Amino acid sequence: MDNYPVLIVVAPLLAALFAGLAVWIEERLSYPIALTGLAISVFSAFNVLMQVITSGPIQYRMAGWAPPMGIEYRIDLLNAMVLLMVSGIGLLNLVASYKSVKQETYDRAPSFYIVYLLFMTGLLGVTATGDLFNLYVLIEITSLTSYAMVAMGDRDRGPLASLNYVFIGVIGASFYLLGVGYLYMQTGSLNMADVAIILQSHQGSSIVLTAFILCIIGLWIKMAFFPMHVWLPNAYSYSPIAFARVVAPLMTKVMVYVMIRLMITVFGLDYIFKSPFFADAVVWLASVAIIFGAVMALAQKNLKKMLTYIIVCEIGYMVGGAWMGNQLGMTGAILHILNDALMTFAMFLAVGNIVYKLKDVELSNLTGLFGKMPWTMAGFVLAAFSIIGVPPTCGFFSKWYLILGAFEKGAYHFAAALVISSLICAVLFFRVFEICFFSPPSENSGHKESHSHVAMAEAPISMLIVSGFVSLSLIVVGLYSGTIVNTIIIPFLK
Amino acid sequence: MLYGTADFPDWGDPSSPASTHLSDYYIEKTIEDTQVPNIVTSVLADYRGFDTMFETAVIFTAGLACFLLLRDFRGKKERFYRHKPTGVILHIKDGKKILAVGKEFEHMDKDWVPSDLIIKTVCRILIPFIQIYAMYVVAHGDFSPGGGFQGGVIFGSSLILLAISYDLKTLVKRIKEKVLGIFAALGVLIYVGIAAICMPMGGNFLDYSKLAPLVPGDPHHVRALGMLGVEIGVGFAVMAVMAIIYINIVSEGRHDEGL
Amino acid sequence: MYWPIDLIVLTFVILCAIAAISVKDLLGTAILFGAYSFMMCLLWAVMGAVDVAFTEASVGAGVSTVFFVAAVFRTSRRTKDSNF
Amino acid sequence: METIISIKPLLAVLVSLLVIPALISSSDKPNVRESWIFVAGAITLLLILSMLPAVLAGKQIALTLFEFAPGAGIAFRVDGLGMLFAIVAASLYIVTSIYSIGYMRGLNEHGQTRFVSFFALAISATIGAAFSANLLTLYLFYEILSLATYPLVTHHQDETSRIAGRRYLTFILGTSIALVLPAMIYCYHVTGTLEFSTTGIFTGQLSKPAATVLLLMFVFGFAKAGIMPFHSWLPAAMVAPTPVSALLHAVAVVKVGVFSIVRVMTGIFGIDLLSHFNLGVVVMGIASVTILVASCIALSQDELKRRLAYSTISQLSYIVFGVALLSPQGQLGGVIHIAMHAFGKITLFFCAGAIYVATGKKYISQMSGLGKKMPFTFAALFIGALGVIGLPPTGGFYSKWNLILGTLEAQQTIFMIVLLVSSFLNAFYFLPIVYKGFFGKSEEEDDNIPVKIQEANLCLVIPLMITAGISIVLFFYPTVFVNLVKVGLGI
Amino acid sequence: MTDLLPLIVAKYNYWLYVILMMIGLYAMIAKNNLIKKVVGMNIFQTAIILFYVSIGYKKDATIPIIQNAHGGHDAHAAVIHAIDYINPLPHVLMLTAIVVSVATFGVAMALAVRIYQRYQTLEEDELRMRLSE
Repeated sequence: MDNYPVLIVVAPLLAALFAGLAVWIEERLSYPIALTGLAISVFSAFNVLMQVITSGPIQYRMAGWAPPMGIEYRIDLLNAMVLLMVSGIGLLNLVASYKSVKQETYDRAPSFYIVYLLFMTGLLGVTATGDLFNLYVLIEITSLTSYAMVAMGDRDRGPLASLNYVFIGVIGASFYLLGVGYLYMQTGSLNMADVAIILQSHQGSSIVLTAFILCIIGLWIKMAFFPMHVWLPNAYSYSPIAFARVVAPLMTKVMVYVMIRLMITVFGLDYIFKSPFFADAVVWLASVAIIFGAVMALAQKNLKKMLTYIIVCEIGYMVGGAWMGNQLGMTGAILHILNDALMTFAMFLAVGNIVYKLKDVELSNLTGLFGKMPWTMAGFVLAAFSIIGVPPTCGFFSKWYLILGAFEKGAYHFAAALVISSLICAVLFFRVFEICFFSPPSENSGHKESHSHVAMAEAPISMLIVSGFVSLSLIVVGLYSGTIVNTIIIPFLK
Repeated sequence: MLYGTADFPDWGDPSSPASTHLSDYYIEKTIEDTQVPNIVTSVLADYRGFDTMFETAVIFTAGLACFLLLRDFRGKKERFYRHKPTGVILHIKDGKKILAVGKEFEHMDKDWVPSDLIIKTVCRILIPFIQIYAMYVVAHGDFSPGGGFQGGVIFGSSLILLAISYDLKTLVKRIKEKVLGIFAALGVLIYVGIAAICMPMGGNFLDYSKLAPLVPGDPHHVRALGMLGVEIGVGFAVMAVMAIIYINIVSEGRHDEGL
Repeated sequence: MYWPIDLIVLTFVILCAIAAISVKDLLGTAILFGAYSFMMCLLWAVMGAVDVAFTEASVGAGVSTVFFVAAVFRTSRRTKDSNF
Repeated sequence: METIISIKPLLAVLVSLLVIPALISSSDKPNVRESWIFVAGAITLLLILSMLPAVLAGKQIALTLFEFAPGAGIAFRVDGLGMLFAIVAASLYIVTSIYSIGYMRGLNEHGQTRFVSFFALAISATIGAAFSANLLTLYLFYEILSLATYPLVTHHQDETSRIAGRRYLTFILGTSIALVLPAMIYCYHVTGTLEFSTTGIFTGQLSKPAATVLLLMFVFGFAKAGIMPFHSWLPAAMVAPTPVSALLHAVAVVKVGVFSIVRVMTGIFGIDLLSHFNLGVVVMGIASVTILVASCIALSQDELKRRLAYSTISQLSYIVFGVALLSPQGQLGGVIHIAMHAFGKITLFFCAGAIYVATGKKYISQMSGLGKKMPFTFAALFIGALGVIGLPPTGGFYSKWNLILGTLEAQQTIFMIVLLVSSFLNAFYFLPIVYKGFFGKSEEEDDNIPVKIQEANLCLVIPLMITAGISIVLFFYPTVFVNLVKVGLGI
Repeated sequence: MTDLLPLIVAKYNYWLYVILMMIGLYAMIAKNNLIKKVVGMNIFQTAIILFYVSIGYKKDATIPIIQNAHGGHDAHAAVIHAIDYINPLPHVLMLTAIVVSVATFGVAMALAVRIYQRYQTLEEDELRMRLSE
């Protein structure tokens, strides 16, 4: 069937609408509908990826209009990979979320699924589209859904965090829109490929430069790149865990994808790296972002907050890698999109399990958790290792490419920042492990016997299975990262 | 930003790149391709129909978001009733007691202003006209300014006007929350559905021209009809969502009293 | 179109914008905001963007203002903002 | 050199890993669990031994699993050095398992399943490190080993072990991320490969300062080798149960560190490059300082395990020292010390554990007269001490002898003096323990009552007898190991 | 000045959109009241819409609705010159943008109501004090 590209995006949308209708008939229907929608999406994404690998990029014309007139989906290797990743994570999270949604959102579970599906639609659409304005609309869908979700989370802090997120999100999206406006003014087109061709003859124009800066700044705000990151920690840590699990790994990563897409497909790397000054400055900023994120994470007392700062730090990795201006750095950045999404997802799955049982993830409450929830903690440990960059988890391999890229460019400060952040992450996570590994001090005053009395209290099996699956996939993806690089990233960059 | 303006083409310059590349095609080919004279509508619903579909989804999301954020099923504990013949106001603090509302008693808001007969009457007359106008805007979007979105907003406003001129309960009683919800989802579904039906018909997503076997009449008009269909969908969705947002904001999600 | 009309409307737009964010009474803001939207809609009509103008008229000057008033009704009218 | 593609190296690594689920599932049945360990240990050892003839014949056994970039991936290659190390680790694993049953049950420790599981993981990582074909694989197993031993070190889960664990990880993980990782990636950046080769991977891309910095990053980065100033995790880690100290901190963990340094010096830099830049002396200097300082500190320690720990630090540097001599004799002496020291030191640790289990005594000053109660243990202690000091009739003598010959060969007389002085120091801190044990008087001892023999249980005594025995055997028959080293280093 | 004046005259719409945007941005950053901020946000968005609409404008052109085309096919006969009609594409885009902005506005208002329910204030400094309590 030729319609797979659009099915990836439309299936969740349709599912959302059907779920919206079904709610009024039978509330319980919404969950299976959501599952079906995302499953179709994953299936299509998988088919598209296979098709792209075997026979090159796919173009899909909406309404059958030729590209610059109508909207076009142009799916190449990068898209296809990110699509599969996004839809896969969305589906897995949905599987894992059944219980926690029930627990966290009480009577609103069906609405949660609808918003969730719309969010997935937005992310998938952002990834698939080949049209600059369509991208904006889809970014807005993701944003609106995440505003709603964030506000649904923590009853006290959620709405305020959400409103701040609205402000910043609107500024980011508007900057992007403005940049697109500038581009449109210069080229008269909105199709990425078409714009790219026309831009070839406008290299020196100040409009293009402004457009570029505006788009990139808009996206940086959306991806929470330092110093535009202020909204992220609050927004993510106050949202319901079932949503945090999917927004944390995907939202920022998809925005990084968009940035890379704009850099490579629309503006062209030659244009961007013509003057090395700007790129150098960005790499420096990325280094600062990495260190800042890591240090701020170190200062947190709440596990969720801590992780959100790690996301800020990871964004620095990807932005820095993408702006390295060489193939190795870009490879690292793209690989890290995949890896970071997976490891953040694994991490939040584990945290989700903990939240499900403990309600509260202040670090001081986590004592003795290895005894209580050994399987969850196993997943947590694997994810943490991946974030630290311990081989053979996937985090190591993207870091490898990033550092190689930094060496090639001579950006030793970036390499140093990566190493230092790894060290800080190691400190960070081992502090958590330590707290979880050792029993609370009060029990400890007894004798050794007290250790063995920690009762197991694991999360529901559905959550555990997903968590275990994703955590193991960290290793598998790590081991096969050579294959991923050789079949997807290198051919894409060539 | 100001730096960028220096290189701008002059304002209103017909030969600026923005006005020559794509738009020429749209302007010159619209009639031929779609039989719709309002170029904006044709671009909106056909060439770039995919955008508009998501735009509708955005609206749907907004409605859903307001519902999620504010909807409060608990209801208020205090209630106010007014005894019509005497004008005596009853303040019931126990949430469980419910007076039969009918000839003798009527619901009353806490900050109650005696309803004004003039306003009520004017609105009662006006609302149907507004609604008819809204439908006209939706239907005539192909030929004149307007379309599903504007029509939907106008229809939604007429509902809001009803709520303001009478009181919120009147609106909620006439159009159940459930109906609004179904309308919102159904509206988007009409759009996506029409678009999706094109796929099994052998076309790409949104390719209305493939719908020809399904629609009676002149096959040349099929694109125009497709657009009309999706505009109606948009109208439904927008109308319902506007009402949902208003009701939820004004009553803090309790659907009992408002402006 | 005449550029003077354009210019006058533009001036009004900016005045309304500044006024909307600087008055102390939020209901006043609501009204000024409606006026701003309406001016904007005029401006677009002048520029020939009839569809956009129509939309802005129904949305910005209509529904948005109603939402605004509804929200103010449920919160408070007061602001502590000084003029600038 | 002929290369055989075989899955055996992978299997040897995986066996211990795969047995972990079995261990966990049989956590309620200690006997079943323990038998699983022996099965795994035996299979591992058999697999390794089955590769021995081929390796001795000068062949290499290789297997590439994943290659994520040219020259960097997960690949195994068994050569002489790796074989030597793997045999030592695998054989001692079995012995230690017997010992740990006795020890853990004797003390009724908690969390035994966790303990044995991570133990198996650690062994798997050790063997993986031994069989690594490139620096990346080595680094991978090095890290796994660091992480797997953390729960072992902090096994008691009390405040002391928390602090010890923190220090352990800070040093080991910190240095490996901060120093080894960048150095390794830089090597790859320069050469495009990380494959070990006997001639080194650099072909003139490095200047002397760069080479020096890189080498130092590696030498200090592999902090498991305990080169000062990154040594202090080792004494701290002695809070762990004794089997852990014995196998891991006398054999597996620390030897992986040293082994990594040896690999980097011989396989990445290559002897030629090192001697060309005259870098051997730099490393030797660092190693000598560690040897002497650690020996002196050991003298002042009263807790037996801590004394052993400092002794280990000093002995590890012998190995680095030997390889840094860059002369065949010195390298032979250094590398063979991996094996010789392992058997000697593990015996000593076993003894320390046995004494603790039997009498609850940790401090040397409390041990006078204990030799009469525990004659077997103290006899083994004596043999182990001889081995570490390097006196006949133990294998230790063989390595020391070769080291001294090496210094002569390389005409580094000063460093020969270092070796001799340190041997004296070794003797000073070990022999008094034995002497006091046999001839000293304990406070509660009464001359009139004949001393009853109060050995620890059999599970503890047998292993230490075995290792002591092997120590002696190695003096007479070191041929296998010597050949392995010769094959491995191509000398 | 002689160069600048025509420049300003030719492009004043673009300059004004920048001014409006700055007003919006200023309100979003500096205002203390959350509802004011929302207003600022809306001004910010409309400024961008103004920008787009300005791009589409053509001098001496008419609204993008094709005249005398009610018959359908016979419109083929009439030749349509692109120069006679204002560029429709920005209008389309801005319709979508307006919809997005009203959606965001609605959600923001709902959030404001929620915040007020919880904290009884919409002033940022008071909220901050409440949070730090």
